[in-house]
Amino acid sequence: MSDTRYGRAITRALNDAMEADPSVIVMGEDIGAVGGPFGVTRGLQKSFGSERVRDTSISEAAIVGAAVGAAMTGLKPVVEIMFMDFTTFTMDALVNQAAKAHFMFGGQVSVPMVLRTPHGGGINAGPQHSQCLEAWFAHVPGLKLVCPSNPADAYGLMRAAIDDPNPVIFVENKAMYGTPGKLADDPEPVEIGKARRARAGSDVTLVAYGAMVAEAIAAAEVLSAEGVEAEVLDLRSLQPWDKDQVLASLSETHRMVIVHEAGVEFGIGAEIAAHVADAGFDELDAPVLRVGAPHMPVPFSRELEAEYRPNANKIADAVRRVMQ
Amino acid sequence: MSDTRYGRAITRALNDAMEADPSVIVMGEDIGAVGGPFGVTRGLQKSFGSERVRDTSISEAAIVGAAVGAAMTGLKPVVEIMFMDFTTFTMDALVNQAAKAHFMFGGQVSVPMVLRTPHGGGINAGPQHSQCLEAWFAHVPGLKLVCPSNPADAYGLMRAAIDDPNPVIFVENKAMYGTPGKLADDPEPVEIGKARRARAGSDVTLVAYGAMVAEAIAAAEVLSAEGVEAEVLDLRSLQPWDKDQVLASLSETHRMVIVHEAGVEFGIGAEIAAHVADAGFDELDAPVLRVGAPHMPVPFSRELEAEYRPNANKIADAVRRVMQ
Amino acid sequence: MRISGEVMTKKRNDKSDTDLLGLYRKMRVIREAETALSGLFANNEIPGFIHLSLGQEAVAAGVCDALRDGDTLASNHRGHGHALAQGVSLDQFFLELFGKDGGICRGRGGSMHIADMSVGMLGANGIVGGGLPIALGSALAHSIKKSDQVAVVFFGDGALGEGAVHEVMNLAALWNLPLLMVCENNGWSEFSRSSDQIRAEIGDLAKAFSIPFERVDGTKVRDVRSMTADLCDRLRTGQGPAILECLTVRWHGHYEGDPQKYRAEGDQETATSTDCVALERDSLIGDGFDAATLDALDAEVKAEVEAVVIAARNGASPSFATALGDVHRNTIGSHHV
Amino acid sequence: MRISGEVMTKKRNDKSDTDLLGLYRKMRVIREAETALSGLFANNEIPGFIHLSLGQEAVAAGVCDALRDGDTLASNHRGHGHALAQGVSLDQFFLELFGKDGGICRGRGGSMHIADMSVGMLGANGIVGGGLPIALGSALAHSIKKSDQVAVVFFGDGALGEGAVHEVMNLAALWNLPLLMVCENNGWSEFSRSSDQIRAEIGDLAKAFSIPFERVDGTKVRDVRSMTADLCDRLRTGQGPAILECLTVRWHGHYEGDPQKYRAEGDQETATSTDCVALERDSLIGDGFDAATLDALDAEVKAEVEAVVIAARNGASPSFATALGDVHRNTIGSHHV
Ligand SMILES: Cc1ncc(C[n+]2csc(CCOP(=O)(O)OP(=O)(O)O)c2C)c(N)n1
Ligand SMILES: Cc1ncc(C[n+]2csc(CCOP(=O)(O)OP(=O)(O)O)c2C)c(N)n1
Ligand SMILES: [Mg+2]
Ligand SMILES: [Mg+2]
Repeated sequence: MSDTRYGRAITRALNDAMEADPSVIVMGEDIGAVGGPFGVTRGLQKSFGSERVRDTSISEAAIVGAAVGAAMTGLKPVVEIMFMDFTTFTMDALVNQAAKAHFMFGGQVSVPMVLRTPHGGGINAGPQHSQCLEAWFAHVPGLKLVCPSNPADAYGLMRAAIDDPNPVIFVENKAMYGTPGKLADDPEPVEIGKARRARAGSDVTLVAYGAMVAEAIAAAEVLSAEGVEAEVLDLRSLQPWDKDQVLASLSETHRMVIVHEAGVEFGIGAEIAAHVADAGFDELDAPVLRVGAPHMPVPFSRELEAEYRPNANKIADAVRRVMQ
Repeated sequence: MSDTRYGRAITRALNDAMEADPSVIVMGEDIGAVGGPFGVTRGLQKSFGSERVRDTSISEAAIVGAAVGAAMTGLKPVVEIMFMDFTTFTMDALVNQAAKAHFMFGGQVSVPMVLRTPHGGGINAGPQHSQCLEAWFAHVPGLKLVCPSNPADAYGLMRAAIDDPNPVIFVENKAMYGTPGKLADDPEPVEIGKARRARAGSDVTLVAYGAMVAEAIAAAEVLSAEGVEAEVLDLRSLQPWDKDQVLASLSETHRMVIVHEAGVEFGIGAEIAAHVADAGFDELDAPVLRVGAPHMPVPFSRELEAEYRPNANKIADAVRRVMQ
Repeated sequence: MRISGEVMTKKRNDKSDTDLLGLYRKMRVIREAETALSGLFANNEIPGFIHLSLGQEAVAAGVCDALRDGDTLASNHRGHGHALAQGVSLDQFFLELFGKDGGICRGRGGSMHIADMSVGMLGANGIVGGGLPIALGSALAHSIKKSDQVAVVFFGDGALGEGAVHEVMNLAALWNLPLLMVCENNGWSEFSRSSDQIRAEIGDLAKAFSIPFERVDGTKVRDVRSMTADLCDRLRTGQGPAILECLTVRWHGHYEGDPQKYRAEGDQETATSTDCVALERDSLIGDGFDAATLDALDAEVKAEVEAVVIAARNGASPSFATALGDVHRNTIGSHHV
Repeated sequence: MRISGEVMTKKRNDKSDTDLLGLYRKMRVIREAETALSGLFANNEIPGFIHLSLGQEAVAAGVCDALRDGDTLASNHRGHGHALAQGVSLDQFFLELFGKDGGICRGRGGSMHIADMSVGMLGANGIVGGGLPIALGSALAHSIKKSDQVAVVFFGDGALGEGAVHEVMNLAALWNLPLLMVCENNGWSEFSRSSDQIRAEIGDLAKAFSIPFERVDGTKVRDVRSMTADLCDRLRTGQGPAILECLTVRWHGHYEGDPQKYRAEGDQETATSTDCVALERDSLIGDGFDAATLDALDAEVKAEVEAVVIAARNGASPSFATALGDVHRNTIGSHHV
């Protein structure tokens, strides 16, 4: 066990994967010498050279498209898109090419690539540098989608994403890069598709991912003092997501609140709530609530952004509603 | 009243809007002399000239971005994107520019533009020419989103979309262009955000839009013979959508099935089901079901595509499940 | 890595007799296959829509004939010729177009998505310009693996409207990749003259990016072939990318069924008056091949296509359950092509 | 239509005294404002991140000074200078950077999203290359309305990596639009030399698209101004788009706080040794302006900025409820800017 941080754990995963497999390459804007604006690829170019740790022009569409072609030709590219907001340029490559190639070509080929990108607010980066757009990717058959909430999972999910023969969108939370945590000396991959019970509880199930896991736990601590024990599930994977564990928890608690930083409307939580309203209907003792951002662009100013983002207070309030 | 078709009703709406307002222009690939591959803009260039009915290069990103700038400078552009699958190229212009400008610039400016595009299968156009991607746009604050199910609504929603000061995504169904229907001699706009009761019924509410409205009605007829009366709501608008009417119907029927051609997972129906599982929870007597496409790319072959698409049979089956 | 495998004809750079006949045969196969498809489509036997490359056969045949095993190829919506010339088997090709389980994509892709990893064919593409970034990445893989393989991409003159195409030119040049970009300039972008859509000549763009550029008469299959071979020789020795423009003619509509009202009086007649297959046949006669040999070859190809069509028409339909289970590649198993 | 309104200084094409002082004043305002911002940012008073254009003031001032009321402008992430030179009020500018309700965007946008429709400023942009399609559309609107207005867009040398930029060049040329594309070539694309990212010279691209191209020394404000004026004269008479490349220097890091370890020894010193504001001051002295006049102007600008900063710092915070109610423009009401 050693101390690490969310961002450094990803760096280490990239490093270990590149060491283990010469077909792993890393590409992106300014990811080489500088290691990207958030420093996640820092040191890699020094270790693995500028062929395998490759700086690109500001050409998101071509870079992600190139990753598709490189993956089809035997490499395992990991592409950094500097802010998730810029994945707008990569939709064709991801959706029409990467996601469909395996199916559309009759299973002949796979596209083992990873797209890493940070989402989320908290640093007043404004409306074009703070979005959480993961719901788009969850809707696209052929893509996998993960979002770690802590350094150990960040490491383990990255190793699993690189090992996966399918295209994986790896969503990082930019406000969490400095978040500390422990990492095993010889850390293992984390299976894609499995949730993690972050806190045990019997009265209500909180389903969260990314930065909201910590907020959900904080809310649970507050609620505990009020006599309500919340179970917190960290989804970790969003596509596929762990329906079994979510339903199993519901069948213990009979109440559910779903939390994410992304907008509530047509967000990830909608699918989870909808699934629960079908497969879990008989277990439900209260409305399924969702806590997330309101339907508005991410505002810039400190006050506006603080009020915009979901947090432990809003989660606790939602739980109080379902406990009534 | 006169006879028309889905596609021709849109043509007429474009024509009438261009006649009424010289700031309305139409742009797209091959939309001029030929009227686009589906003929929706046929005749417009003859009437309004090649300045206002403007053929473009194959440059979806720049065209939609140009619509944003043109809208900011006083025009009302209507852009055709030939297949919804190609909106992948327009995401930056739509999401980072059009959707946010009004909010992000403090309310100074609006972006009165319409993006028209056909979604859906039924013509064996294969995985890159058949997708229903509307859930992406519903998730983006600042965009409006509509999808008509018949010629009269196609006309009325197009007029409303062009009149709207905000960017509107106008989703057409390519298998429906030839669908016949009536149009008033002096047809009115249809208010964005209002659903339409397409069939009255008291036992279960079917919520649908686009091509699935007709399938839902067909299912309702079959069910009627079995003694189950289904109310069919045609959403028409997906963002904003008519929560009030959906909940009002639920409070009569206490059962709901949501239907769309798009993939079920993380689709439009997820939000509706999730909202119902919250605000409508106390009215629910049965699980909320969704009928839509499975989580796979749209396959090419006739048999595969036919099995892939939702239809009246699958809807009726779902209703039978909730009636148990 | 499975990128390698059989090809329709041996690929050689010399111009021996078999080689010339093999080259001609490629064109013939495309011509017969697409002529058959035109009829089948009109007869409502082919689902979806198809874009035929009739008139353009010499580009596909000439380029692909100059490639080697292990080279990779990305194509576009008008990709039948590219696929067949690259060695996709005729029966799997037709089975796919009919939407059958035995099709090269198991009936899931159709005309716009023919791919065959066993011959390095990374896929036709329904997205204009979509093949270029893929080919760029494939060239990057060749380069990182220090192989002397090349990646080739076909695209149309209309594709220059797409920004990603320009991004690819820049990156191919910047990274000095073994990427051959073949522009099939047939003068058309769907229903419009490409000159009404694109203000730049591709040669001038190539120059701006310092990419070596050649233009050939794309109806002369030998010129296409030898120019491709020359350019690939350069690419294989690490001299960076190249752009090849092939001037060619589109005989049919943009897609089958296109009434082509936009086409000026006589334009189509002018186009079809240039027949690259007939031209090469004449050259072969001039080279001393006798007409009987060529007639026999033509007849053989025709018979083969007819037989394949009959078999494909009666192929088994794909299973939905199998398709549904194939959205992802299973995590356990090979990670590479 | 509200695109029109007050501008900071009267815009004229002649070079009268007030005009030269006005031009100089624009640079001074940018210099003082950004110098103040640099300190405020280091002091953690400015939320988010900011990209300063210190060293590049002459481009913004020179270009915008040549524009007329009703012209439109789209900018990029390094857009403070463009906004101020175009006439966004200094107090609304600072209020926005502090995230206050009185800000030009009511605190919702910040540094990368300054827009002011009253001066035709269609917005800075957090998306590299994002301004170009918008400016293209604005030029299209000018053209369709048969006005003689022009649309101008600023972008950096690194933006040539984005495909949409090339799409815009093509369409501007194809449609012969009054679009002036101003490339601020500071040699950098974030932490990299642009020459490590872009293989083409913008002048060569312009040539490929047959777009008139000029390159000026972007540290000479008068050259920038007069070249812009000349190009705009052509644009206003329907002669189509133009591209202007301004060679300039980036004094600070990519964003404030950037440690710039990637910058070679002495590179920053070389950059800051070219001071476009000081250069123009020298020119004015050479023209016969006395130092006292200029000192007074400098002091006045400095004092103004200081006063504005103090006021902005204490501005009222925006209301969340108001923001939430402003996601859409209400359907009832004006549909135009
Ligand atoms: C991104 C995208 N936009 C538009 C289309 C529709 N489309 C298909 S082919 C085509 C014209 C292509 O012209 P060109 O590249 O010259 O190829 P050609 O058809 O002449 O072979 C268009 C507009 C598409 N398939 N993809
Ligand atoms: C689409 C997109 N990709 C990447 C970025 C991150 N980014 C911001 S500025 C910049 C460099 C821009 O260089 P240039 O255009 O030359 O402008 P300069 O910063 O030199 O003024 C990058 C990569 C972005 N904002 N948008
Ligand atoms: Mg063409
Ligand atoms: Mg720069």
